[in-house]
Formats: sequence, structure tokens, C-alpha cells
Amino acid sequence: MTPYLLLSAALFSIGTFGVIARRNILIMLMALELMLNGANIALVAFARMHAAANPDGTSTAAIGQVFVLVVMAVAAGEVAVGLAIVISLWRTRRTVDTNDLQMLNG
Amino acid sequence: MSELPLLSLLIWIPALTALVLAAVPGFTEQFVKVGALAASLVVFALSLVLLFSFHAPATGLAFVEDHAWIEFFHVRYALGIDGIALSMIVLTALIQPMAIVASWNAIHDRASGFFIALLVLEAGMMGVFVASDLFLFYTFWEVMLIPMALLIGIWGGPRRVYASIKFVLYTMAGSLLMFIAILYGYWAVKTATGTGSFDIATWAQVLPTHVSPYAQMWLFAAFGLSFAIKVPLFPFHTWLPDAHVEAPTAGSVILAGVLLKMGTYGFLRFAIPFFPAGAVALTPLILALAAIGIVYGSLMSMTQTDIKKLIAYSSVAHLGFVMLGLFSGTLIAAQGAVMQMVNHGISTGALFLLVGVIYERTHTRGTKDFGGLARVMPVYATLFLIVTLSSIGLPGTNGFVGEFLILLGTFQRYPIAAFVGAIGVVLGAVYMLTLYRNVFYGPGRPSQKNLKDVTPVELMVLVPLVVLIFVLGLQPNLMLSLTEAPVAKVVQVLVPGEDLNVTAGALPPSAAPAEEHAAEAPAATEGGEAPATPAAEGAATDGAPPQEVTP
Amino acid sequence: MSSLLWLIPALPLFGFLINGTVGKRLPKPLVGAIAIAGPAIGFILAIFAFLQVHEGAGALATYASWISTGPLKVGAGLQVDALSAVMVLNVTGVGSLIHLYSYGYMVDDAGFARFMAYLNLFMTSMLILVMGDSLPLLFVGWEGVGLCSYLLIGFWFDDLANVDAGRKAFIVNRVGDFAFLMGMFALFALAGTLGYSGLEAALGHADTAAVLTAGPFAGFTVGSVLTFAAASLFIGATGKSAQIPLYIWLPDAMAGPTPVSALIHAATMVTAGVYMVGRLDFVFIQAPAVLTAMVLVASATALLSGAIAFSQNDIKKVLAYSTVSQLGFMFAGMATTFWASGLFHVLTHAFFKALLFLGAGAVIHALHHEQDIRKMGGLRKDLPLVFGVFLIGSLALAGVPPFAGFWSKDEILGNVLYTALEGGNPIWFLSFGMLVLTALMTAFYTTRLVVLTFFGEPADPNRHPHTPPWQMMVPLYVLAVLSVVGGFALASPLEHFTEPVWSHLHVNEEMFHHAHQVALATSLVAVVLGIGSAWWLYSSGRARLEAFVDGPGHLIHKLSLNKFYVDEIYEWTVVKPTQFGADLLFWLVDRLLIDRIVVEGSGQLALALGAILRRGQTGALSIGTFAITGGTLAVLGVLLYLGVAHV
Amino acid sequence: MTDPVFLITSLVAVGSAVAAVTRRNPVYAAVWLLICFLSFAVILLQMAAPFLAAIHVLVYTGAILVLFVFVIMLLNLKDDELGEEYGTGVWAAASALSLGLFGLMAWPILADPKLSAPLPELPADFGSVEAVGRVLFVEYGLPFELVSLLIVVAMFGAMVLAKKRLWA
Repeated sequence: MTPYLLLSAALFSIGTFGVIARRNILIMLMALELMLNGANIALVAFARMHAAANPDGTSTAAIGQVFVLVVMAVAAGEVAVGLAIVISLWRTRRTVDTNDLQMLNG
Repeated sequence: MSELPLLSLLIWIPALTALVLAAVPGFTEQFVKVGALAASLVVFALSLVLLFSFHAPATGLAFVEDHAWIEFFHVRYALGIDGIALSMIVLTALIQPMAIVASWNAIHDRASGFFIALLVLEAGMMGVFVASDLFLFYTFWEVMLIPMALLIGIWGGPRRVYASIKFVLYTMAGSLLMFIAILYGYWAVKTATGTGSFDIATWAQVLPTHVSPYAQMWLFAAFGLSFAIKVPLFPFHTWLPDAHVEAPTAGSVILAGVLLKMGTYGFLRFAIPFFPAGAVALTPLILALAAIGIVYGSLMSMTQTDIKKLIAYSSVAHLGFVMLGLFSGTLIAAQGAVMQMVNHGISTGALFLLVGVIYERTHTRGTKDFGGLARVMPVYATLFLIVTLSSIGLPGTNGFVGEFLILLGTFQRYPIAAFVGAIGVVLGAVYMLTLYRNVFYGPGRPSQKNLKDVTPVELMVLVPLVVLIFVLGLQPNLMLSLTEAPVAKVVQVLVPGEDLNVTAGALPPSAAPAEEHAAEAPAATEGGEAPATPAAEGAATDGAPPQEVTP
Repeated sequence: MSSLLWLIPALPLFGFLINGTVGKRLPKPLVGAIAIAGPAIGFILAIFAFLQVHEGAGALATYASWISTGPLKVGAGLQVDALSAVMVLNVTGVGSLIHLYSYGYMVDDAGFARFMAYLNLFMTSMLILVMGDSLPLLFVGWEGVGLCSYLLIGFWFDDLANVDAGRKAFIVNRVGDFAFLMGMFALFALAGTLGYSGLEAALGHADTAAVLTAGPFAGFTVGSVLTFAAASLFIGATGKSAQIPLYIWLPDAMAGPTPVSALIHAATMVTAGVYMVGRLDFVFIQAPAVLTAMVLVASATALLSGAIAFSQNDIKKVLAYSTVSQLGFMFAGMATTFWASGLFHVLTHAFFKALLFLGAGAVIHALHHEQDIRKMGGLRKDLPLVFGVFLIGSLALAGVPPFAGFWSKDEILGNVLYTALEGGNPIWFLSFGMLVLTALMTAFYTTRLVVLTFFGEPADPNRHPHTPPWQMMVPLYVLAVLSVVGGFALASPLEHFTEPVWSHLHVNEEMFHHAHQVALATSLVAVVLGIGSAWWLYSSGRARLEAFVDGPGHLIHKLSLNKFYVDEIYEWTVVKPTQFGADLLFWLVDRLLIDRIVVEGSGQLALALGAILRRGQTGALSIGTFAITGGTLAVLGVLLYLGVAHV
Repeated sequence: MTDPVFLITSLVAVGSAVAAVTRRNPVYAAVWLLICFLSFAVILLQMAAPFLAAIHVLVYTGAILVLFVFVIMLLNLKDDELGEEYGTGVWAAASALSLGLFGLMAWPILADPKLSAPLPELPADFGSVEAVGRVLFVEYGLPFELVSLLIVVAMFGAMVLAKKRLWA
């Protein structure tokens, strides 16, 4: 399982890099998605690790996978709202550069 | 009589009256004033009932009441008083109506709020003195703070907001530390006895033995800081002059008369009994601060141009005496200290009332703003003189007895501290007489020619205090016998093992060989009970029992 | 008789209460009567007590408890033994005379009732002082008389100078009382009690070499503690009885009305210190070092104040400095442990100094408050009676035999010489020398005073002084008789009467008589010289006087006139620094150190910290994300280190 | 043990991820992301999660990525409107930070022996739709409903935010 976990760690780190280093909101959102996927892979990896057949023949609860489904749903919702914000920002500020958006200082 | 919950009444009469007066909107200002006065007089009557029906039980407190309050934390609504608390209660109950009468027509804006705040203040003060449960004590300790801050903050002088904020922050800083110490104490008691409790008696039994001396020192410091700010002890006193200058007359009277005693009362009732090792460890420091405070306070008073500030600094000096007495570890000094707490309440309370009198007439308080008042207001001048004499401790007045006992007692264990303290006696005369000279003597100002003398109402307030000054001055045993037992218990904690009724190091009265003295003992003496015959054994019972002095 | 003892101090107290409260509304004669009745009846009672004590009945005492807590039992009892009997007689006797005199002197003053009330309060305090049976009670009287002297000096309080003089008196006395308290505490530490009987029993024959093991003086010998106590008590006495260094208040106390100066600053209050030393003889006798210091201080004071009296132009100032000088004599007498001689001089001094002051009062009263002797002159013809009594008083003061002053002063000189010869201590010889020189100077300035006031021609002729009313003259006559008779009549009876009260050292009889002969001779020479030179210098107009003053005596005259600048020295070394120190302390410590730095400082600190952190909130997203990642990194690192490293 | 297929796909995934993150133009970034997501799908298959792989392709790649591209097209960013980027210093710090993060995560993974233990053999229908569906709808019915609620809320939110003139 370690290679899969290593992969997910790598993806997660790349996503983090994206969020930190990039000023363009869109790229940051994409990087965010990467991080989430990194997490998903880890979940699935663990689900696979603990996969065992129940006595009644059904496979054990692939809870990990169910969990990934939930994560995906959340990610979808999050992207929707995120992008809506981007659009409204673009419409009002005409920019996607996070550095211009410093209204919250003080 | 004992089934009546006297102590609870002391707290709840003013509190409930205040509530009623505040709640019902329809009351006129006059009605609120009369209501407040009535409540305070009832409380005064109650305190007298307490005074005359008080007989100290062998152990523990008198008039005990005990009901559960917060079950979960073992907090109980427990009340009980001893001689010291009783004297403080009577003092508070005495000064409260006087403060109300003194500000009868002095307060104009929002007068009803003023009197209601006074009542809440009285409830808080009574609560502090009667509480025998630490949590209850702390609640009242904080409750008392709010009305006082309002009194200074709303009805005060020009810089009232600064003064009241400073007052609140100063006291809060101290009491928060104390709160942490209380929690620690609660935990220590819980571990020691299995069930947590805030009862003072149990704390006094359990803590000294179950808490390490090192921890006791820090806990004593925490409690002590909170009380030292209240006293105020030397470095923590700068809030007092501002609070006094800006407070209205009634506020100053109560602040000086009672609130300052909370600090010393706190030391006596809580800090010393709970953490004796800490108390003993910090005694030299406190004695030094007290002695410095006395001289420092007096010096400061000499430089003031505002009478109220002058009296405020003199309070620092007077309470420096009290602290000196409390921590010198002799019964005489501690008794003197407790007495001085009451004396200071009376003399400084009276001083502030007197300042209030001329402030109402001239609206100035500068020491240089007056002159030749003795001609214009002779009765006022005489009253002021008597109170001044009490303040500087002239024999025959109560001030002398307090200071004499403190200095005599302190000398027995810390001669240097007594020496420095006694300097305060000299400086006291300097600034008080200078004040009296500037205000009353000299040619007199044309603008102050027609000031009318004290009115009967003002007399009604001042004369009882003057009478008390002489009564306590000539017959101090009335009060000393009351507080002897509890004070002895506290002092015993400071000097474990010493017999308090013996003057250490005193020489045995050697049989006076009579060859030189032709006429020996005086003839039979009439009158009085224990004849002070100078014969050897007479002196023995009178003075120190014989004690071998190694040649 | 003992049960009536409390009446003696109580009667003037009632007088004070009545006059003090309703005095203004009562007719003046009634006020006067009430005021005089107190001390007069007291005097009669005192005579009874004296007689009873005289028949060997010892001391009469009543007992009441004042303060009792723990080991301290302070009684409020009164006692009259030989010593206090004499003092009570002196106080009530001279007091009554002066009250009568005050009636005449102050009757037309607006505050007459208040004045008489204060006088009565003074009598009460003084009587408590001399009749109290314990040190705290003595202290009550001690400060009580201090208060009354403050009130009476500043009696005419419209003029701030008087008030300042009164305040100066009270504060300087308070400094003395501070030392007195220290002495009292030391005695209590040593004896465990403060009553005289208890003290005498415990300390009377204490083993001075024994080292104390407990109490504040652990490690010191009993003797050293006794010396400390005696020294402190003596400093207290210098405050009350105006000796160096605390005498500066007495000359200024002349700002009060003249009867006050007579009663308080000549006859009674100032002798309180001498009474205290006499009362605690058993302490002082065991502290020889203090006795030597006492005689030195006493004779130095006598000499210094004598010199100042030389050139004073205010009649009352001359008498004031003379009083300080005579007090020096009294303390010198006490220092020789021949306690009776000190007391004897107290009595004689009370007689002739009260006489002189009252005489001066009569002169001032006659000349409508003129006090400068240079403006007086030739009163011999205008006020013959006053001149007569004043002359008697002066002769007594100067020490001319057979007047009272001669006997008591000679007695003291003899004792001092005897102690010097016996002990061989050079200080005693020096003191003897100074005292003889003072005797000469006393004679000189007394003659100068009499000559300038009564002889020569009047300064401004159109003045016609009128003889004072009988109330003022009668006391003068009585005191004059006492000044003449008081000397030889009281010398030996006083000694035998008070002998049992005191403890004495062994006396070498023949050395004693030898010393007294020599002292007698020297004092007579001194008196003659003094009077002669003063007469020669002053009697023939001003010529010789100017010659002396402009010539060699210029510097001394100037120094003496300005009181050797002692007041100014005190002003600059004590008063100004305290004032300045207080202001400095106020601004430096109270305002700056505590208020600005600690209190408001902590407030500013909080604000400053807030400002720094605020700069961090730039709102830029990158800062935020960096912070978050860094944070997680750190947390992860710590957890891993803890988790993995230990697993 | 790393079979070649996994190696290739993970390399592709990492490479495309790095590329997606570093492209200046969001369109290129979106394309690289597409490649990355597809490689994820393959990996999921390898981990016996066929149903998930399908869902991933459908939801993630199909919906979310499409949404991205749609928004990018909507904004129609010109070159200058892309805004500048941080200096290389910031990039260096950021990459150091993320490498550190990776290192911290990799260390326990490698250090823990249990992880590299041989995998248990698979029950027959482990990742199948029927197995996941049973768990999803039987044991986790409530969370499923809540998630649906969440999505509805998100939908409303997005509409409110993005609508030009809401209160016309």
C-alpha cells in the first residue's frame, strides 16, 4: 500500500504548492481539487487494505469508498460556490489576482 | 432572638430595598432618599442588636447560618462573624446612614440612582464581612466593586472616568490573582479531605498542613496582592488619591471609612490563617512596605494642594500603621491594628464629611483656597480641630490608643520598624496642623465672610463621630475586649509557640530592697479593682511573670 | 483623701467644658470665677494631700483601668507621693495666681471665655501629667499640655505669625515626644509594665550587667538598654523643657498672651521634663553616661541662651531665653542625682520667673502692648509698685542673696562642683565653668533689663502709663513674697520631704561641704561682677553702650541679636530639605514611577503590542496560506517526532 | 512489487499535476488537470474500486473539470488580465514548504511496516456497485441524504452569487 499512499502524499503536496504559490484564483481552486483527490486516493488505498469477505459472502464495508463519494459531493459543491465567487469577483473587480483582493486587512 | 437570620438580614435589607427602589419607576427622588435612609437605619439598629447580644462562642463563629447554594461545587451560603467582623459591621452600619445624610441635597443629577448604588454598596460590604464561605466572600468582594465604580464614575468630579477605571482595573488585577489562588486552595482541600469545600474554618485547618511552604508563599502573595491593593499598601496606592479626589463626598466617606479596611480584614481573616508559612516568609517585606508607606504617605500629604488628596495620602499612612500592627506578631500590636482600623474609619470618615461641608458651600477644595474660617464658622472649626487631633493621635482621642498600641507592640519584635513608624507620628502633626492653619487661621477672605456655620443636619452626622472619638479614646477596652480572642488566634498563627500574654525578655521584678526607700508601699488604696500596689508580687501579676534572665 | 484625688484635675476640666461651650454667653466675671475656681479649689485639695503625705502616709492612689490587652495593662490611676505633691502644689498655686492675673489682663479681649477655657484645659493636662501613676498617663498630660500651648500661643489666630509659632511649638514638641515614645517602649520591653511602681520594682535594682536573652534587645546588656531608654527620655525632655537642640520653639512661643508665657512657658509646662527625670530617677541613676550628657547639654543650653538674652530688645524674649537658661540649671541639678536641688530650682524659678513675666505683662498692658524695652524707660516713677515687684523678681533671678534664686542656683552649682570633684570627669568641670559664666550673664542681662525699662528718662514723654487693676497686682505681690521667702524657707524642708521618693548615691560628706563653700564664693563673685558691669554700661545713657557695640563687641552683638542664626540653620538643614524631598518624592515616585510607568505604562504596552500584531493582518491571501501550511507542517513535525520517534 | 502499470500512471499523474499547477494560462492548466484525473481513474481501478473509478470520471472529470473550463471560457481572460505571479523567491519557499510537507508525510508511511504488508485477497464483488451501493444506502443512508441537501444549498449559493442582476 505504501506506493499508493506515497502517491497521495505527493499529490497532496503538489496541491498545497499550487495553493500557496499561485496568485490566480482559478489555478488555486484547481490545486485544491488536486489536494482533495490526493486524499481520496489515500482513502481508497486504506479501503483496499482492509477489504475482507464477511461470512455472509458480502464484502466488508468499503466504507472508504463510500467516504470518497461523500468527498466528491462536497468537492462538487465547493467548486460550484468557488467558481460563482470567482465570477462575481471578476464582474466587480475585473481581476483574478488574489493580491489585489486585500479588503480584509486592518 | 437567635432564630432570626440576623446576618442575612444585614445583607438583604439594603439589597432588596435597592431592588424595590430601582424597579418601581414611580418613586420620586425624595421617596428614594427616605427609603435608602430608612434601610440603612434599620441595618444600623440590627448591627447594634448584634453588638449587644454578641457573646463569642468558644470556637468558631457566632450567629452562624448555613444553607447549600451551589451543590455541585460544595459552595454553601454560610455566614458567621467573630469580634473583628462585628466591629467592622458596626462601623459600616454607622457610616452608611451618615454618608446618605451627607449627600442628601448634594447630588442633583440622577439622585435616586446614587442612593440605590449606595444601598447595593452596603449590601456588598456587609456580605464581605459576614461571609464564612470563600466563594460567597469572593462574590460579594466583586459585587462591592461595581457600585463603588459607579459612584466615582457617574457622580464624580471632572476626571471621574479616569479615576473610576483606574480604581476598577487596580482592584480587578488583584482579585483575579486571588481567584486563581482560591481555585488552587479548593483543589488542595479536595485532595486533602476528599470533598472540596469553601468553608473558611476547614481551609484554615487543612491548608497550613497540606500545602508546601513554598506554595503557601505564592498563594499568600496572590491573596496578599489583592488585599494589599485594597489596603492600600505602599507601592499599590496610586489609585486612592485619584479615587478620593473624584469621588462625591458620600463615596469618599465610605471608600475611606470601610472599603480600605477590606484589605486589612482580608489579611486578618483569610491570608494569614490560610497560609501561615507564606505569611511568616513575607512578613519582613510587608513590614518594610508598611513602614515606608507611613513615612511616604505623610510626606506626600505635605505636598498636596487638594484637601481630599491630602487626606487620601494620610489614609495611606494610617493604614501603613495598621499593616505594621498586623504583621508584627504581637497581640498588643494586632489589637492596636484592629482598633486603628475602626479609628481610621471614624476620623477619616469624619474628615471627609467635614470637607464635604465646606465643599458644598464653596465648591473648592484647595488647601490654599480658604482662610480665617475659625472666625466665620467657629463650631465647624472646633469639630475640625477635634477630628484633626484624633487623626494625628493626640492622647485622649481614639487615634492615640491605636497608634500607641501598634508602635508599642511592634517595638517588642521589630524595633527598627517601630522607629520608622513613629516618624509618621511626627509628620502627621506637620501636615494636619499646616492644613488646619491654612484653612482656619489667618486674616480670612472677604468672599468667605458670610459662610454659614454647620447646620443641625450636618451636626447630627458629625457629633456622633466626635463622641465616638472620645469614647474609644478614654474607654478603648469596650472594643479591645471584643476583638481580643479572634485577634489572638490570628497572631498565634504568625508566631507559633510563643505565649502572647508574656512580654519577651522582660526582667523579673526583683524584690526592691527597701533600705534606701524609707516609706515603702503606699497606704491601702481604695477604689478600683486590682490595686496597683508596687509590692513585688503585685507587680508580678500586673506585669510579666518572672522569667529567668541568664546572667 | 485618695478618693477626692480625681477632683483636682477634674475641676479645671469642668471649667474648660463650661467656658468652652457656653462661655461666650456668660457674663465675664462669671466666666472668670469659674475659671479661677478650678485651680483654686485644686490648690486647697493639694494642701490637704500634701499634709497627709507629709505625715508619712506615703502616696495616695486611686486605680482605674484605661487600656488592657494581652500583656499590657495601662491604668488610669492618680497618685500623689512626695514629688507629685510638691509639683501639684506648685502647679495649682502658681496656676491660680496666674488665672487671677489673666482675668485682669484679658478681660477686655474678645475671646476671653475661650482663653480661660484653654487655661483650664492646660491645668487639667498638667495635673494629669504630674498626678498620673503610669508613663502612658504622663504622656497623656505631656501631649495635652503640648496641645494647650499650641492653642494658647496661637490664641490671636488672626495674625498668622502667632499661629506659626504655635504650630512650631507643637511640632518640635512632637519630635521630642517621638523620642519619649521610644524610651517608653524600651522600658516596657525591659519591665513588661509601664506603671511607675511596676517599673521601679522591675528596674529599681536590676543587674545592669545581665545580658537579655529574648525580646527586641536580645544580646544587649540591661545597662545598655537602660542607657538607651534614659537617653531617649532625656531627648523627649529636651523637647518639652526647651533644651538644645529642641529649644527653638520657646522664644517664638512669646507670641502668645503674657499670662500664657508666665504659666506655661515659665512656671509649669517647661518643668514637665524635670519632673519626668525626677519621677524616673531609678532609670537615670543607672545610666551615668546619660547623666553626664545631660549636664553638658544643660549647661551648654544655659550658656547659649544666656548669651542670646544679652542683646534681645523684646522684654518677653529676654525672659524667654532666661527661662531656657534657668531650665539648663534645673537639668544640671537633676544630672547630679541630687534630685531635690533640681526640684528646688523648679519651685523658686516658678516663683520669680512667673513674677517677672507677669510684671512684664503689667508693663506691656500699661504701655498698650509696647514690648520693645528700648522704647521704655523711666517707668520707675510712673509704675512704682510694678517696679518694686519687678526689682524683687530680677534680684531673685540674678541670684542675689537672700532672694530665692540665689539659694537654688547656689545649691545646683555646689552639687555640680561636688560631682566634678568626686567623679573627676572633665565634662563636669567644664559644665561647672559654663554654669558660673551663665550665672554672671544672668545677672548682667537682668540688670540691663531693669535699667532699660525702669531707669533713665522715658523714651517718649507724652505717654502716661496707668497702674494695672488689682486682679493683676495681687498675684504680683504674692509671687514677690514667695520670691523673697521661697529661697531660705524651702531649702532644707523640701529636701527632707522628698528624700524618701528618690534613690541616692553615696555622698562623701566633707567633700560635699567643701564643694558648696567654693561654689558659694564663685557664684557671689559672678553676681556682683554681672550686676556691676551691666550697671556701668547701661546706667549712663547710651554713649558707652554704642561704643561697646560698634567697637569690639560688634560681631558678638550681631550674633547674639540674631539668635546665633540657629533658627535659620534648622530651616535650611531640616525644614527645607523635608519640603523639597517631599515634593521631589511626589513627582518622582508617585507621579512618574508608579503612575506613569507602572500603571499607565502597562496600558500603553498592551496598545503597542496590538499595533505590532495588526501590521501582520495585510489581508493578502498568500500570507494566510503560507501561515496555515507552515502551521500544519510544524504540528505534523511535532506529532511525528513524538509519535514515531517513540514507537 | 510495483507493477509497471501503476508506475506509469502515477508518474503521469504527478507530472500532469505539477504541470497543471505551474501553467500560467488556466486553460492549459485545465487540460493538464484532465490528464491527471484520468490517470486517477486508472489508479482507482487498480485498487479494486471499479465503481469509484467510473464515478470519478463522471463526476470529477466530467462535471467539475467541465465547470472549470466553462468558467474559464466565460471569463475569457486576455493575456494581460491574467495578473502577474509571485517572484521565484516565493515559489522556492512554497516548493520547499510542500516538499517538507511531502517528506513529513512520507516518513511515517515508509516507516510503518504494516502498510507494506501483503494485501489480503479480494472478496469477489469488493468494489462493485452492488457492494458500495448496499453500504451507501443501508448503513449510511442519513449521510447520503445530508450530502444531497448540501449540494442543493451549494447550487442555490452559486446561483445567487453569480447572477448579474438578482433584484432587477
